Amino acid sequence: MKNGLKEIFTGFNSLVTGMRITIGQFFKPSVTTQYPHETLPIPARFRGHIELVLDPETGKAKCYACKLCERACPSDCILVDGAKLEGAKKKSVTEYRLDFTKCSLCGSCVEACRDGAIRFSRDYNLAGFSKEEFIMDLFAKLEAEAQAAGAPPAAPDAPGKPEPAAPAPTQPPPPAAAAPKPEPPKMEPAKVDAP
Amino acid sequence: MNPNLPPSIPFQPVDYAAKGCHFEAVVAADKVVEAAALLDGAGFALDTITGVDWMAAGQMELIYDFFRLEKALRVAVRTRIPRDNPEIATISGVYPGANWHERETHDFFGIRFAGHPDLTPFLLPEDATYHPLRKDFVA
Amino acid sequence: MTNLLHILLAEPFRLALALLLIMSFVGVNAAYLVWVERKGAGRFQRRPGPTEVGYAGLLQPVVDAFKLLSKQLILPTGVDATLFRAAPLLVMAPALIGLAVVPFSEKLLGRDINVGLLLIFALGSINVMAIMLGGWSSRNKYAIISAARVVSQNVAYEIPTLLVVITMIMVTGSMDLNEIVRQQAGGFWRWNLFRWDVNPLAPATFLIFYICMLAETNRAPFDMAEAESELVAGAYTEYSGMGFGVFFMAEYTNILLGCSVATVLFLGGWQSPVGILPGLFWFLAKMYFLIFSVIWVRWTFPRTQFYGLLNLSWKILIPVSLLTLILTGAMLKIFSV
Amino acid sequence: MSTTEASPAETGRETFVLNLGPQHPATHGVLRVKMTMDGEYVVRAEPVCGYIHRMQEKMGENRTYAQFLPNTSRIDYLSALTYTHAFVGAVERAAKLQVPPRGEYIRVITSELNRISSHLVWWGAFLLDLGGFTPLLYAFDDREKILDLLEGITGSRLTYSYFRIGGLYNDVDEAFIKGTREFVAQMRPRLKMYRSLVTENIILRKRLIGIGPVSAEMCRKYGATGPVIRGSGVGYDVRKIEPYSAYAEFDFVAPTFAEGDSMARYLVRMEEMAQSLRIIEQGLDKLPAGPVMAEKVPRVLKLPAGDYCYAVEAARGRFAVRIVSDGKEIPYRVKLRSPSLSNLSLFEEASRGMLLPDALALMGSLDLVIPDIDR
Repeated sequence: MKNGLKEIFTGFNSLVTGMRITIGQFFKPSVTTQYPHETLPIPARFRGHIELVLDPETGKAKCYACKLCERACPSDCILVDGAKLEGAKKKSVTEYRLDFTKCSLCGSCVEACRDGAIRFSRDYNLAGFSKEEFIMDLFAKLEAEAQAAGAPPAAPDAPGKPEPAAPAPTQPPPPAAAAPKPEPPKMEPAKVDAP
Repeated sequence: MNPNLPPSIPFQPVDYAAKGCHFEAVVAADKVVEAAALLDGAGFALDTITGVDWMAAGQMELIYDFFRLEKALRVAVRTRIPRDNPEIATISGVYPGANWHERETHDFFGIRFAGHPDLTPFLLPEDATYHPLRKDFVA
Repeated sequence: MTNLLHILLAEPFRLALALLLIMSFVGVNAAYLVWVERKGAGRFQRRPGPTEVGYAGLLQPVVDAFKLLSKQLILPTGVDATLFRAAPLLVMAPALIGLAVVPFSEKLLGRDINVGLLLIFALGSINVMAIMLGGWSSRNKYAIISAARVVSQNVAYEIPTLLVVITMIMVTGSMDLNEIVRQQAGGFWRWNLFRWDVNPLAPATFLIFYICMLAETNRAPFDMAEAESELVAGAYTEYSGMGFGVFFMAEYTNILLGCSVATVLFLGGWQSPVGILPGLFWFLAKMYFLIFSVIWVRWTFPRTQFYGLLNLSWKILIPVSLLTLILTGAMLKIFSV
Repeated sequence: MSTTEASPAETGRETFVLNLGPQHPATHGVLRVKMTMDGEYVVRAEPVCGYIHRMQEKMGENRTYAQFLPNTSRIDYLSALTYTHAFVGAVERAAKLQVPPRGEYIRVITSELNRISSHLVWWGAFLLDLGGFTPLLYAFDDREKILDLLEGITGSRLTYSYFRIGGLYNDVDEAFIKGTREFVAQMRPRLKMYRSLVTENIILRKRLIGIGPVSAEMCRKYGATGPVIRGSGVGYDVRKIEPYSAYAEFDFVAPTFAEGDSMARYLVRMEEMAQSLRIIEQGLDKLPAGPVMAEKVPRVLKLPAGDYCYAVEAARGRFAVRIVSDGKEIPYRVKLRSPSLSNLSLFEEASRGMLLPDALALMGSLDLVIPDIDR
């Protein structure tokens, strides 16, 4: 009987405590972010899908098609091809396709790259109507970016020139409202010789 | 020899730092149930059952892992059975927890566990007739 | 003009008008209680709740209603079609009728009958049977388990509810809701909640009534019948569109009715505690405060087990309510004769 | 097993089969439990697994050690780091790689953060099973802070792939250390709040105390580990019994409760969160300087032939990896010993004769992650 009464008392007390806690939370500001009206900052090391890096000196891709990324990829989703241009010492990339449908965003490719020729993009709003839209032609995308940036001439006076197209991975992201995502370039379904 | 181990199983010490296991015993396939019962009596818990397909040698290996709950003592019991007729007695009578591990091993390797209560596919689809971890498996 | 008004306010027009008003009130009320519930849940969980449709999501109930109305009413194969269709209506009707006798203010009530309380509790049990019918006729295992639970739950809360109500009838000497309210005039210390003189355990009586009301309306923490983590949606599993919508409306209507009765019985109904503002305002204020507390409780506690409710009922609620009944009887005998 | 199942003819009572899942709110994923019921009493509950089986072990035989690494984050997605830890641990053991102390410390700190986040998800989801919705969102609020911290250093919120064979993907930054300290300071009062809001709540106590008892012997027979066995009075914790990584240098206890009921398992996890906070704090205090990656990790890694085990204490119990190598670049066999599978395997026996809601409370208290069972 005594224990029973004690249990009733402590039990009731625990209920009152619970209600006191929730009403306390009721009057505190909410902790959520109203996406898509507002967005959170993307951390510097964010692992998005990959993209090629533009060499600011040449206005071309840094990548010279060594295929290390292709080999590092656990899912066989990267296809790189390169050719040796006339008069060039190294090969340069002519085709770079990412089959994003298979990519697991592990980042092995970026890690494998020795010259920082690929990096993580900051795209995360990826949506599409067909599978083919996610077979990304990164080379064409880079070319388009270079074009859009006004095909920078090999500027001799640009050691400290900021990168024109996309913010460097270490910079904070642009304010969400200011940068609506550009329409992804139309891509043909790539002929990836996947197994 | 470690005093916690049943003496009738031929346990050999293993370098823990290099292998992650303290003792190992290779036994004949028909001694596995006996070994499991002895280990059960000695207070071991069942860790897992691993199958390995040694196709070149024409054998299937089964590794039964056990561990003690109150101290670092991991032992493995290994046995090999012919690959063309992989059959071995179940230890699910000793360790009920072996039921699922054996079903899984049956799924993956096609090893039949004689006396197992229910060898229907566990992780594979219910109509699966293939055994994907066999080395000659082609998807 | 006055003649017309007299005709309109005479029976049976008055009753028809009252029912019409109640139905529209209940409809809007249920829709916006969903909004309040969602907003409230949001606040309790530190998130904003609905925000997208209209200002602060205020049009959300409208959109939801349209959605529910536009959905097909699916009649699953093998259900008992008559019972399956009748169940939502049977759930809704008693609550609506019950509201007809609730005095929203001194003048604003559907019908002033002297056994209003009896009417409400007599019809109140139909709603349990209707949920059971819905679950039973659905031909769904979850729904049938839920149907069984509703009835077993009923055994738990009905007895303490009635014991408490009898206590209150003894205190007030009336079953006329308006009369009960009139007796509580003159400040909040005159509310039945604080009638220590005749019922020394009055707050406990209120608490028991409140708990039973939660159980009666199948609200958390006593929502075992719809227990979404066990029984998917319980008795409502097979209902689609407005069939489901009516069950939902009935739930809120029952809460409304339960809180109204609690307001009338314990919190002085439309009586103003401080003497200003009209009675309707005070009634609604008290009732909505109670409804808010129901929401508050829901978003605070986990669900009980049904044997938990039975234990609570038979080991605590029934003995305590019997005790109050006897005490009240004794007090009345000693002091008021 | 089937022999103990009481047939309707014996009891004179009719039973029916209730399918819980594969899509059911209580199973948290695609697990199906085929329940033979007598009214609301469970006669037999048979879990049917394999709905998200991905054959991770076969994938392991098809790719290099480094390439398999991202997969380990995807087995138990709630405690991805500990799973990666077991795999890289096994490879390092075989390749005789010595991870620098800073690397090991960061592994411990991040693993413990991961454990807290995993327990928070369990806590919220468990309360959801019990019909309380609000705690889930409080738990997710706190978990969000952990995910932000881990995302800051790993770049990913769930499938971290942060550990590398021989060390870490990259070093932690000052922001992480500062943020983690802040998190630890914030989390302690939150745990107190959880205790008054939920743990002491009479409804919860009535639902958990004495419900779903699992004996230590049953745990041993089924190989159940982690909070399940620690809730049955056995202090088995891989971090204590077979200390790996830098755990031997930390002062913490493996909380044990003897009752064996759902409440004991609940309390173990709640207490574990507090202990993890202690470990994280110590780790940050003692964090050594230096590199995070072992020197001379070969680009093409070939393990000497043989077989290698490595076990860690994941959030759900003992997770062990066994790698059988034949000396090539890709493993010959990768065995993943998942704790959830062993923990779930006792459900059939433990749930017999229980009421449906209690059986679901028991299942929730086992803390299942279905991809971990199905692999």
